[in-house]
Amino acid sequence: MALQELNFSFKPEKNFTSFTPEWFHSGVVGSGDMEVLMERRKQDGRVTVKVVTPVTGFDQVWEKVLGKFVADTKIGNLHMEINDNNATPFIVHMRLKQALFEAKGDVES
Amino acid sequence: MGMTMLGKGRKAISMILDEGSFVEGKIDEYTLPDIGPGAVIGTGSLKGRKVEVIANDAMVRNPRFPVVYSGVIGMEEAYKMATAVYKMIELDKNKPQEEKRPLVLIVDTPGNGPGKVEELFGMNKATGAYQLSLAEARQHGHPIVAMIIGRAISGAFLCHGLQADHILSLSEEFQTMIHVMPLAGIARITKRDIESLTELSKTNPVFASGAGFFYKLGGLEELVHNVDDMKETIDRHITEIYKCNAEGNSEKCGPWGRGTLGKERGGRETRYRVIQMMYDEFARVEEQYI
Amino acid sequence: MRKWEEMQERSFYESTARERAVNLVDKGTFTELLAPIDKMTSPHLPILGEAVSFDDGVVTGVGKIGKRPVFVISQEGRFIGGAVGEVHGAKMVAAFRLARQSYEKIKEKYPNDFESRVPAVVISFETGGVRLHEANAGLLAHAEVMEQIQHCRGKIPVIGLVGSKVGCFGGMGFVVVATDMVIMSDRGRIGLTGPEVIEEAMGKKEFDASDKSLIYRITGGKHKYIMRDAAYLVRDSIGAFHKQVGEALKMSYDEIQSHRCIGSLKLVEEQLELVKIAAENNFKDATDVWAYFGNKKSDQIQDQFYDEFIREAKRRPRR
Amino acid sequence: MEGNRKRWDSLKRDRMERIREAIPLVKIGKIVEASNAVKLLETVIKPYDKVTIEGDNQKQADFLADCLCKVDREQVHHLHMIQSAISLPSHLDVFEKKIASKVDFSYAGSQANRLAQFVKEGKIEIGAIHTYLELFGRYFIDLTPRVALTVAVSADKEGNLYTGFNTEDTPVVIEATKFKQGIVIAQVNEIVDKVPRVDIPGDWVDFVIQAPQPFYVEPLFTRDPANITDSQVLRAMMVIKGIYAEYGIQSLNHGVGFDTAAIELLLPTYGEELGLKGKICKYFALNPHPTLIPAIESGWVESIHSFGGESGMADYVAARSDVFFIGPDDSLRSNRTYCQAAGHYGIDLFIGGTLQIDKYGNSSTATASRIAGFGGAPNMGCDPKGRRHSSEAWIKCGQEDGLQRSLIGDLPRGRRLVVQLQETFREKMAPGFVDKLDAWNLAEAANLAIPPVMIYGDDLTHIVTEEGIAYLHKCSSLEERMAAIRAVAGFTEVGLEEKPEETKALRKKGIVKTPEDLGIDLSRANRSMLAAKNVRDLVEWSGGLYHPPAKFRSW
Repeated sequence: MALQELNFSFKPEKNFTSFTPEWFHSGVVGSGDMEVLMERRKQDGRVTVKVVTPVTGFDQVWEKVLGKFVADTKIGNLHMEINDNNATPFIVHMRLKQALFEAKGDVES
Repeated sequence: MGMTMLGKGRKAISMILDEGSFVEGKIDEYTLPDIGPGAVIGTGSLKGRKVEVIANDAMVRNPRFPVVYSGVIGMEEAYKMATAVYKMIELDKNKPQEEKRPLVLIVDTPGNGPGKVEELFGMNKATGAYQLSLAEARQHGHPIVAMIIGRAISGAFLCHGLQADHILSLSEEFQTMIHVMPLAGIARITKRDIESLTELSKTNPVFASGAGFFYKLGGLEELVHNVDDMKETIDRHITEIYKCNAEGNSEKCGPWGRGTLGKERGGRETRYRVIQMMYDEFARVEEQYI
Repeated sequence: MRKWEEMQERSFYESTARERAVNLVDKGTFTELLAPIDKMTSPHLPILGEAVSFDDGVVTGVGKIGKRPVFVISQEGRFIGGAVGEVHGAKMVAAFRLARQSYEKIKEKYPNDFESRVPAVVISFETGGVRLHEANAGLLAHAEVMEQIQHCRGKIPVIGLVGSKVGCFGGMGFVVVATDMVIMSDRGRIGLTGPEVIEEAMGKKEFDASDKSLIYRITGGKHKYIMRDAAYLVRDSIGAFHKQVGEALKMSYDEIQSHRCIGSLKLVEEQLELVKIAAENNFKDATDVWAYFGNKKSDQIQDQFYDEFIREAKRRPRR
Repeated sequence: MEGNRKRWDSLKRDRMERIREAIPLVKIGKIVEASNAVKLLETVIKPYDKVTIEGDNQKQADFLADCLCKVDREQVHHLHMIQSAISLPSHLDVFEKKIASKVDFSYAGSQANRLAQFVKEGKIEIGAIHTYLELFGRYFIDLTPRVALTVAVSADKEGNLYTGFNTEDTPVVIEATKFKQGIVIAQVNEIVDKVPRVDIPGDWVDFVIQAPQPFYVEPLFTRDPANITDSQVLRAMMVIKGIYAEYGIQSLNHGVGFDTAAIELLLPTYGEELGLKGKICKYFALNPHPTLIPAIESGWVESIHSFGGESGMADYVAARSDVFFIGPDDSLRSNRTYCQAAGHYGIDLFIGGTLQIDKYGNSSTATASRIAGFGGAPNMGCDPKGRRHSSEAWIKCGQEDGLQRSLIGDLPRGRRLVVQLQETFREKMAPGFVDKLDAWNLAEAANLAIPPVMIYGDDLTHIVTEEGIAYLHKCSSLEERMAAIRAVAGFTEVGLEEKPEETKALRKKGIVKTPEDLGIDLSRANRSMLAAKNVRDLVEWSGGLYHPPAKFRSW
C-alpha cells in the first residue's frame, strides 16, 4: 500500500512550443486534488512526467490523460512531477491546463 | 515484572527526593494557591541539592472541573505549575547560574482537560503558559529534568516534559506509555492494520508508541531500567546540564538539543537537512532583506 | 498567481497557504524558502500510502513589511489538515532560527536604525496539530517551536493569524496563544481538544460535536476576541490581515507584546482569575460567558455581522 | 329483509364502528393524549389495512411512526403501507416487527440500503416503486388508504390543521383517505385555540395528538456553497451559456445537488456578465433553496412554487411574497401534488444530477445494494406528451429534434429539455458512465420486474460533463446518440471508446460542444465565480432573514 510512482514519456506534437519558465508550481494536494511542478528541460521536445499517487490500477488512464494534455497544448521540452491525492482524470486535466496557463502568464507579466 | 509506577506520582517523589525533605505547596517561603489538586508541587532536596518538583497525582479529582482526574492536567493544574516555575525564577533571580535551583518534573499524565468550559476559557492558554514558563526557566539557567514514570501522552507530554533540558523515562517493562495516539488509533486514521504498522515501526520509529521509539528519535536522553536508579540518574543529568550551561552550550539541551540527538541516533535526519537547506537558501537572498 | 492587489481583496479563508504567504507581505517582496522545486517531501508518508506534497503542508519564506524582514510560516489545511510532521515542523523551526540570526546581523549592521528594521515572524495557522502518520516527530517539533517562541521574546515580534478553514487545534493551539499577538477573522477557530473527544468525555447531551454552531461559539474568532485571546478581529480578506500585521509592526515591541495573554507571572495570575470565574459560574455555553462580560444581547452575537459586532462587543476587562 | 339487501355503505359503517371504539380515548373534541396514541392505533387499524404515513420528502409523522411500531402484533398485522418516502428507521422497523408486510412508495433516501436488505431477506414485499405523481394518482384509484397517519404544525380542538411552511403531501393524503370513508389521525406540534390558517378543515380529521417532540424535518435542500468544487463551477458555466442562454430557458426545475447549487450561485455573477438577467430563470417549480437567495435578491426570479419548505427559510420566504406562494398568515404554502403537476406540464427544463448513465443515455441512482426510489425526478425529467402550450425554448428544442420528422412528419411540435449533469468520475474514481447500469443487478437481487431507471435515454435531451455538452435530441439515430455520449464521457470505460474523427464530426454538427467551443475559459472555472462562498454569505445576502440550521453554521 505504499505510494506508487509512475513515469511517462511523450513525444511532442510536430509544431510544439517549448516550456520556457525555469519552473512553475501550481495546486494543492488536498483530497481529490493534486499539485504539479513543471520544469523546463531540454529533451528533444519530449514531455516526461513522474506521478506519485496513492491510487493503484489507473496507469492507463494516467497515460491517456497526460497524452491528451500534451496533444492538446502542443507543449514540449517539459518535465512534470505530479503529487496526486485521488484527483479524478478531469481534475488532473484541468489542473494541468490551468497550471500551464498560469505559467505563461507568469512569464508575460 | 508487574512492577509499575503508573499513578504513583507521590511515591515517586519520595523515592527520588531525600527522605522527608519534600515540602508540598511551598516554593521557599511562597505558598502556592490551593487549587489544581492533580498537580503536586513543592520543594525538597535531591542528594542534598535543593530542587523544585512538579508531579502529577493521578489519584485525585478536581472538584471544580469534572473532566480533570486520573492525572489529567486541567486549567488550574497548568496555571499552578506555571506559577510555581515563575516564582522559582523570581526567587533565584539574583543567584549565579550555577546556583539556579534545578526543577524535576515527574511525569504521569494522560492528557489535558477535554471539556467545554476548558475550551471556553482556554485550556490551550493554561498549558501554553506552563510551557513558556519552563522555556524561560531554562533560559535563566535552571536545569530541568523530566522523569517519565507512567503516561506521557500527546499534549500533556508537550506541556509537562518536552520543554525540559533532559528527559528520562522508565523503560517499557514499567508500563510507561509515551505517544500521541496508541497504535490502534493510528491504524484507524491511516487505514492500516495494526500488524503491518507494528512491522513498519521496527524500521521507522516515527509513528509508533513507546519509550524505545522516542529514544531512537532523540525524544529522550536516557532510559532508566530500574526504579531505584531514578534518583542517581536524575542527579547525574542535573550535573550534566549545569555543565552544559556553564560552558555556554545550553542549546545542546532542551527541544533543539534533542533535535541534534535525533540525528545522532539516526531518527530524525530529514529535520536536519531541511534546516540546513533553509539556511543556505536564505543566505543566497539575505542581501535583499537585511 | 493573481496580482497582489487583486489578492488583497480575496477571502483569506478561501485562499491557499501560498497565496496567503505571498500576499501577507509587501508587494513583490516574498521569497519562498524550501519552495516546491526543492521537492522536500515527507520521508514517512509514502510507506503508509499517504499522498505527499512538495511543501509538506507549509509554505515558509521571507518578505518585507516596510523595512522589516518578515519571516512567514503559512500552513495549508487542505494537505492532511495542515498537520505537523517532521519536514513541516523543521521548516517552522528554521524560519524562527533565521529570524533570530537576522536579528543579530541587523543589530550589528544598522546600529542607528535598528528599531525600524527588527525582523518579525508571522504565522498563518491552519492545522490540527500533530500529524499522526509521523506523530512522534510532529510532537517533538511542537516543543521546538514553543522553545523558539520563547527565544524570540523581548526581541522579535511573533504574530499569529487564524482565519482559515481548519482553524488552529491540537498542539498548535498552545503555540498560537504563545505568540505576542493573535489576529483572527470571525471564521477562524482556536481550540485544543477536538469536538468528538469532548463529546466522548462529557456526553452528547452536554456537548454535541455535530453542532457546528456550538463549536464556532466556543472556538470561533468572536469568542476569542471577547476573551482577548485574539487581540484583533479583522474581516475575511488577505488585505485585512496584511493591513493589521502592518499596523502591528508600526507599534513598539512593548506595545505589541502588551496583547499577550500568557507568558509572565502577572498574566498567569490574570488568567487564574478567569479560571476562578469559570469555576464559580455554571457556564453552559459561550453566550453565558459573553453575557457575564456585559454583552446584553449575547444570543444575537453569533449572527452579528462584522461592523455591528466590533461596535457593540464588550470584551473581558483587563486587569 | 336487511340481510339480503346489497349494502352500499359498508365502508362508512366500518369507519363509524372503528371510531366508536376509539371514543373512550378522546379527551376533548378530537384530541387524544400522546400516552393513548398506541392504543388508538390498535383500535382503529385492522389487519390487512392499507395505511398511509407521512412519510414525506421532508416532514415526518415521526411520533406516529414510532407508535405504529409499538402496537400489539396480535391485533395489528399484515398492513400494506403506502407512503411517499421511507425516511426513518421506524418506517422499516414496522416490517421487522411483522406489523406491516407490503409497501408502495416513491423514495427511500437514507433507508435505501436497509430496504434492499429487507427485500432480500423477504421481510418486505414491494408493491411498486412509483414517482410521486403516480403514487398520488393511485391513492385515488386502487391504493386508497383506510387510515392516514398525518402530521401538522398545529391544530385546534375541532381538528382544523395548520400545515404551514411544510404542507407538502398532507392535502392529497387526507383527501384520498377521508373521502373514501377512511380515518385520519394527525400528530401536531401544538394544540392552539385558533390555528394561523386552516390548511385542512377540521371535519376531514378524526383524531389529533400533540406529539411529545416537534416533528422532524430534514434540511434536504441546503447545499453549503463551501463544498462546491471547481469542476462544478465549470459545468454550471457550460449550462448557463450552452443551454439556458441558448434556448432562453424561463421556467424550470433544479434537482437538488451541488451542481445545480453552483448554477444558482453563478446567475448573479456569470449570468449577469452574459447579460442574461430577465431572459432566463424567471419561473421555478422548486423548494426554497438557500443557494437561490443571491439570484432572488439580484432580481432574477419572478416566481417560485414549492413542493415543500426548507429549514431556516421561513422568515426569508415570508418576506418575499412577490416571489413565493404565501398564505394570509404570511407563511409559505407548499404542496407537493400541485408543484409536481406544475413541474410536469408547466416548465421548459428539468436539470439534475445522477449516479450512473449508460452508453445509451439511460440513467439511474440505484446500485446493487440500494433501493433509492424515484421521488419526483422522472415526472419532471421527461417530455410530457400531453403538453399543448408552446414556448420559445420548447419550440426550439422540438425543431432541433433529429427524430421528430420521422415520427410525425412536418407538423411542428416542441420538446421539454431534460438535462443531466454528470461528473465523469466522482470521488474515489467511481465512474459516472458505465457500460451497463447497476440497476440491472438491483432488479435481479430485489426481484423487481424492471430495472429502476430514473430517466430513460429517449427522454434525455442534454448531458453536461466537464468535457462538454452532448445535445442528444439533435441526433437522428441511437448510434449517433451513443457517439455523442462517448464524446463527453471523459476517461470512463464508455468515454475510452470515443473515436476522435466521430467526435470531430459531431462538434461540426453542433451535437457536441466542448468548453472551448462554447467560449468558456477554463482558467476562470473556479470558486471565485460563486456569488456566495459559504452559508454565512447566504445569510448576508438574505439581509439576516435566512436562519440556517446549526449544522450549517460555520461561523
